[in-house]
Amino acid sequence: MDFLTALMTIGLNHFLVLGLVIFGIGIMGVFLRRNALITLMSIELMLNAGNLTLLSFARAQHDMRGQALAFLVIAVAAAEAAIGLAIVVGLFRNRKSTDLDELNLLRF
Amino acid sequence: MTQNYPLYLIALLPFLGAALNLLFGRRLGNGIVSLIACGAVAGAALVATKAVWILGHDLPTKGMLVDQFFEKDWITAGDLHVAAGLMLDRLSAVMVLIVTWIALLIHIYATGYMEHEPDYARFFGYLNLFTGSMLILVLGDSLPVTFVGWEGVGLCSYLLIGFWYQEDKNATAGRKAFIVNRVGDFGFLLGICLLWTLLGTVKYAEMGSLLNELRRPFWMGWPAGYWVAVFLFIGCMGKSAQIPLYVWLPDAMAGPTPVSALIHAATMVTAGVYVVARTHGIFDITPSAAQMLVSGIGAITALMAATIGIVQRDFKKVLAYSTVSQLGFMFVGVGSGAYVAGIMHLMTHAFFKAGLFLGAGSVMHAMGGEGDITKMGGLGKHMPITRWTFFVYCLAIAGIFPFAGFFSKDAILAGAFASKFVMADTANPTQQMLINLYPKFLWGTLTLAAFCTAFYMWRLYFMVFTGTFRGTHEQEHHLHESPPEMTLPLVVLAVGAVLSGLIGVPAVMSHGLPESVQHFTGFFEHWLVPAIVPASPEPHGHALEWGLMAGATIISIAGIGLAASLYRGGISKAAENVKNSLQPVYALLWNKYFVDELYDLVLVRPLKMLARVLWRVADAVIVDGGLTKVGPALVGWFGTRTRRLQNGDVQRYLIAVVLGAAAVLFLSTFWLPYRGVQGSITKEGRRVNLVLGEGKVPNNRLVYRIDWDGDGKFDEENVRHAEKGFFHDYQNAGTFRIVVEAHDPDWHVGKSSADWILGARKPLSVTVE
Amino acid sequence: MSMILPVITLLPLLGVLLCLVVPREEAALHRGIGIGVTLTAFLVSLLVLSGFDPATMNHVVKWAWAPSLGIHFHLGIDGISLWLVLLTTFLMPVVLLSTVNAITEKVREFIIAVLVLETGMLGAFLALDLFVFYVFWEVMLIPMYFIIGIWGGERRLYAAIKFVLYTMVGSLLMLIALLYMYIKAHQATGQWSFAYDTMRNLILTPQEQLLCFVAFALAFCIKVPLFPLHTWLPDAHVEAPTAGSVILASVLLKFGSYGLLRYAIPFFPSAVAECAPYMQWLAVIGVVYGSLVAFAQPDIKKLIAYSSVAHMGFVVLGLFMLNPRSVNGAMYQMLAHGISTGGLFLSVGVIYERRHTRRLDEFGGLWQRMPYFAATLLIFTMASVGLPGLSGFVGEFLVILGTFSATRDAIGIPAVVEHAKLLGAICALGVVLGAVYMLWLFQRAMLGPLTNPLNKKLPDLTLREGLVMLPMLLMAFWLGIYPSTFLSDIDPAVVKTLAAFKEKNAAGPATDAPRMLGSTDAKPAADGKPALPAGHPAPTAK
Amino acid sequence: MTGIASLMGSAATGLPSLLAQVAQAQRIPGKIDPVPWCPAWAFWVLAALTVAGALVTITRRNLIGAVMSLVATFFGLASIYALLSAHFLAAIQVLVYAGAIMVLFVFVVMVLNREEEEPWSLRSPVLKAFGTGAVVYLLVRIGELLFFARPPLPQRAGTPPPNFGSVSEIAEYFFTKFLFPFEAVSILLLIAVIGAVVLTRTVAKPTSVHDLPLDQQPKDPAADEGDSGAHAAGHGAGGH
Repeated sequence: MDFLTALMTIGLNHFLVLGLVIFGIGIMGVFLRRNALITLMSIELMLNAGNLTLLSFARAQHDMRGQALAFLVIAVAAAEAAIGLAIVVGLFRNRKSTDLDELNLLRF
Repeated sequence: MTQNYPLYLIALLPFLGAALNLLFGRRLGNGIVSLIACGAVAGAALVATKAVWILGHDLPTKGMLVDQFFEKDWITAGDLHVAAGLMLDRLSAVMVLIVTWIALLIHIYATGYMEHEPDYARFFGYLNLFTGSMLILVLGDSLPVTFVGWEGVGLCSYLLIGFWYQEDKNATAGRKAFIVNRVGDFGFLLGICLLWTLLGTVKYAEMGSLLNELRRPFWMGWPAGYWVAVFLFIGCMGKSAQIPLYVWLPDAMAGPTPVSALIHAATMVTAGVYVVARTHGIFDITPSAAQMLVSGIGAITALMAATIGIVQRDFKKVLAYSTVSQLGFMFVGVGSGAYVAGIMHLMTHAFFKAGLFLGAGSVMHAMGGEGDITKMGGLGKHMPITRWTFFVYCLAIAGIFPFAGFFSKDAILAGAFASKFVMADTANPTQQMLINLYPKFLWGTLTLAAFCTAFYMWRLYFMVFTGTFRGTHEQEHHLHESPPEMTLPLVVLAVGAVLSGLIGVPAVMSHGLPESVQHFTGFFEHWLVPAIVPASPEPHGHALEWGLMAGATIISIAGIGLAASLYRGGISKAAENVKNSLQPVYALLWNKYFVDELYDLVLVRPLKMLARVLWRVADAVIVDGGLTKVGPALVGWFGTRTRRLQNGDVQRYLIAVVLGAAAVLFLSTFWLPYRGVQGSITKEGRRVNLVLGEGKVPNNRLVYRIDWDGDGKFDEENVRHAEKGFFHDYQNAGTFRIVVEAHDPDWHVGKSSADWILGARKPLSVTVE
Repeated sequence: MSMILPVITLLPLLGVLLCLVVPREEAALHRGIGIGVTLTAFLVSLLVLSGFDPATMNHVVKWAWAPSLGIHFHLGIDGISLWLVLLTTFLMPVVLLSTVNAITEKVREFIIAVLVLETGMLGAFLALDLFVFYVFWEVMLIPMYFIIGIWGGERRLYAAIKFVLYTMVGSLLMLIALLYMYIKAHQATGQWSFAYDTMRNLILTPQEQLLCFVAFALAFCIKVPLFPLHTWLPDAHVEAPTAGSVILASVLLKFGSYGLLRYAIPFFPSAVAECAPYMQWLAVIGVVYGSLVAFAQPDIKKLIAYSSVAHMGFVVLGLFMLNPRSVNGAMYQMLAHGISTGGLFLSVGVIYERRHTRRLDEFGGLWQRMPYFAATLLIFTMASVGLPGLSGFVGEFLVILGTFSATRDAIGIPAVVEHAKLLGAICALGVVLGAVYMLWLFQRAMLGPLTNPLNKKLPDLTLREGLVMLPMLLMAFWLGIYPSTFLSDIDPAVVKTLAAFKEKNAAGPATDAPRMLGSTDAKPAADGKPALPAGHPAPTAK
Repeated sequence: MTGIASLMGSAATGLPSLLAQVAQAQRIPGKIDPVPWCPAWAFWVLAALTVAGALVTITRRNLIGAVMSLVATFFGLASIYALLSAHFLAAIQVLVYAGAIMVLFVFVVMVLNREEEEPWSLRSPVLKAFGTGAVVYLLVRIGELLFFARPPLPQRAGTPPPNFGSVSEIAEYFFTKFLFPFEAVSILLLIAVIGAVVLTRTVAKPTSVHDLPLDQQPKDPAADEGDSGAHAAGHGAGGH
């Protein structure tokens, strides 16, 4: 079985690596962009990458607990998005900006 | 032979009186206060007399009355037991009688003298407290118990000197007395400690049999006993005002005059003499360095204080220096082995010096508190009782036959003259000569001091009681004889000053008298010798003894004559002329040899300065600064540098997390092969064993390629590390470079020992023969 | 099983609960609760004395607390802790009574703080389990922090934080050492235990002993405080309210010396042998230095604080001379210092309440206005100076004598007695200096002319203040006149402690692994076989 | 220590060469499950969609564009969930994420209505470059480990049972074993709702004078009489 075959025989490894890649993109989104909204979206990306990993292992183990956990993660992500957006709105109201580079009131 | 007797009553009665007067005295009237005070002391005196009677009558010479007033020991700590015990033997009997009866007289005197004092009760409370403490001092059966009284009288002295505390001067004088005495107590305390260390007991009765222990050499070539004696004597110097700790006594005259009479003349200041006599076994130990020290200090103090006394103008100052001087006499007595003479002088001195002070009090009472003798004169006609009793005291202190001072002083002079000091190294002729001359030196110094004594006492007498009055009219108008409660003690003491010497007449004088009379005239000696203290040294030959007596008397009369010629009928022109012609000497004496100034310069000021420097510099800057500034400064320095990492930039935090994760991954995966290419080589002939990873790399984790001969081609490929490592048998001798490549198949990281970046700590190579 | 000890330890906590249910405004009621509870605790604590055997632990209780970790609520009392416990319970009602006028703000909180403090102090004195000891040790810290920080003077926060930081530095090191010993004891016995007896019988190697001793000693010496670690004390004393100063001086400082005697010295004989000379020298330096610095102080409280440094120097010196006389003296000095310095602080509180200043130059000639107060202050001054017949003398005398005569006892450590005579002499010099500064204080405050017009109307002691002073005065006399009451309980315990120390020292330090005292004896057993398993290195017995 | 120092040195200089080394890897993954989970094309297409969507999300200057591409990513992910037999979750993903949450994002973007001048955060660029490198390194190395895992990652053979991932299966968990977290999450959501309200409310109109800044509070307490009822009631709650 050569490398190509391995590449095309879809299994657990593929999904995990995909999750990893999405997670990495999320991280880079958080620290490379200056807009708070993009940062929030990147966080959603990372959460989804985690979910993908959970579901992959659930599929591999035939275990529903992974899916249940992923469900909880979605709920948490929803709460996080609500609060995060509220904060962004509040920030914008006060500072007229969502620019993370300018939010330096508490910064040394 | 001991007998139990409730001796505690003697000390307890005055204490009770003190407690009553101090706690409730302000509510009681003066009459009740004086009744309590005098009654307590009178009770103590009666109990004491009864006890002494029992002691003298029922018990043998060495017998003593004892009393353990607590059931348990006073202090118990490990092997240290200090009993709260009192004892009355013939030596303490003398002291107890002196203390109680003279205290009683002075209490009575004080009821008159302090009549108008608002703090009447407090005064008598202190006075009773003092009497009780003094009795503890003389009755204590061990050094610590004595020390309790010793400190107690020090406290009372402090309180009474500063009795009129509203004046800072008095308070300062009291403090000075206490602190100087504390310096002495430092020595006393160390003496007690050293004695206990050496003997394991501090009880007088148990000490005698152990004294041989003290003969062992201890420190700086001197025997242990010498050091005990020196330490104890430092205490005595403080309490009995000897050089160099005498400075407090003249200042102590700031207290009320009865206090000066009781504490600073008759009783407390003689405690040092008592302690030396009490512990004479320690001072007697040969070589007699301790004795030489005691008598030498005493002689020099006697002369120095007497010379200062010559020029003083304050009535009580003159008497104070006289006291210091007389205490010096006593120390020469006890220091040269003439204990009987020393103790007897203590007794006679208690009579006449208490009387002198009370007389001074009487005079100052009449003068409205004025103490400057240049402002007095001609008082004799206004206050005859005071004058004539004072006359008797002056004769007694000058040592005129047959007054008490004659016998006691003469005994001291004779004892000093005849004393023998023994030193360890007698081979040195110069030293031996000096030692032989030492008694003569003592005698000479004392004789000179006696001359001065006679002179200044009679100068005082003439200036005060004869001539014409030199004070203001108002004062002259006010002059009167003192009330009977003041004159009565004066008369009683005067009788004592005349008669008390008669129980200590030298044998050479009583020779040939009837047996019963001899028994009386030698009573004092028989009372103390030989059971309590050793016999005094006596000059060889009656002629010499008579000669010494005559010499002393002539000297005294010469002093009186000189005083009379200069001061009879007021301060004569001649006296002024002498003063002017000897101006530098006068200034020196007038300023008391500048000793106070010297102490101030050498001790007090440096100490104050040191205290300030320690506080402001050592404590505030170095110690406190060191701990509270340097530590926080380090933390602050670290914090200001590291808080940049915690700057609140979340993006940066995330980068830090990612970088950290990457670093952990990088280092952990890289480290393993790196360790894996390090190894140790052992040889067995031509077989070379190679252990890689040094136990830090898990077996079977890495795969290796090994080039054993350094030719660039790997001899072994894809091998794993076994328990014992690798081995290779070389075919021929030589030095070979070994190259190892470690590979982590999981993380796909490889490392070679030839790698220039991460080479092994030392290149692997082997030399085989 | 006698319940006295847990009762007196936890009774103040009951008082705290009572205080919590009483409305905040009822200040008088709170005071009443405080005094009532502490007084009850004092009376109950007196029951300890019946049938007391000083050489063993009395009234022992041992309740499981966290048995899987070897932690037991284990209390007991012997001759060493007896009088310190009674001193604590005795002082608390007195102190609370003294605060009636001084503390008028946040009374409830103050009473609660004092009650919690009492629980902490009693627990720490009584603990026979080192974990319990550490818990109570830290419990003490917090109320004291609040007492200084809330009811204190102007720089109270600085002083409170300094106090806490100093104490914490030491106690955290002690905790580390404690845990280390806990682990080592497990290695030696196979059981997890914080019990005092286990720890005392545990023998470590010399290096381990040294490190653990330094950690313990640092904690205790900061508390004492020993010479270079003392600077928190003047600040804390000056800023603390009167009650805080009294508790601090009378009881809290004693934990340092108590800890040294109870824990640091018996646990680590080989380290003590090594460190004792240094401790001795620091102690005598503290005596002289404290006295000299006290002499320069313009502030009465600061002066007394530095005098505490000097007095506690005596205590530490006495402890590290390691002979029964000096250790007895140290114990006695602890009690005496508690009474005399406590009394001095109470006296300062009296004039501070009247004048709101503690500067010496503000006073002078107060005797004329306040004779009873002057007498009280004089007695405490003299007790502090060490006048025989008052509390200070016996302790100082025993310490000096014990130091001077240390060579008489073969404790087995020559280094301890090397400079005994010199140390004793310097220490005796401290007695002289003590008189210098205390009399100076007394003269500046009480004697001389009454010049300051503000002082001309000062009232003398009130009845309440008299009630506060009276027990202290009686104790000062009792301690001075009849020390047997106290020494007869202290002495057997001290002798036993020193004998145990000597035995442990003679057994020698462990060579490599920790062992228990007596468990691996190098001597062959009765049947002639060696008690050690083969190959085990024999301990180097001296 | 020298070892660590040299390691550090090589970390700086040798990072590119290391990456190159990894890229050259010719390795065979561990034992692969003979039954593929899904057709290769389906995975690769969806994976490409998802990754592309994620990349676009974080690189778009236009916020609406970013949100839209994120929606696309979530759709792709939902499909991948379906490939993983998580049908219910796939539906939830579409409903909650692509629907609710993303609508919220769109709303916020619209409300704020703000174009960025410079999309990239330019503070400490060097650090960010290093961070990016580190992420890439981590991705590559961890991906390598995951993909070529040896021994293979543990998994159960065969396809999951038919009702795997169904609503009833998940419900079974949530009403038995996972009841507590389920309730906890519901409370969390409630808190989030309240929190969002509190955070976004306007305090433009204070209900009490005490809500005003100090310098604007009326000096005379009598002037406040008319508002005292609102004062008492509204002091704690504040909001509308």
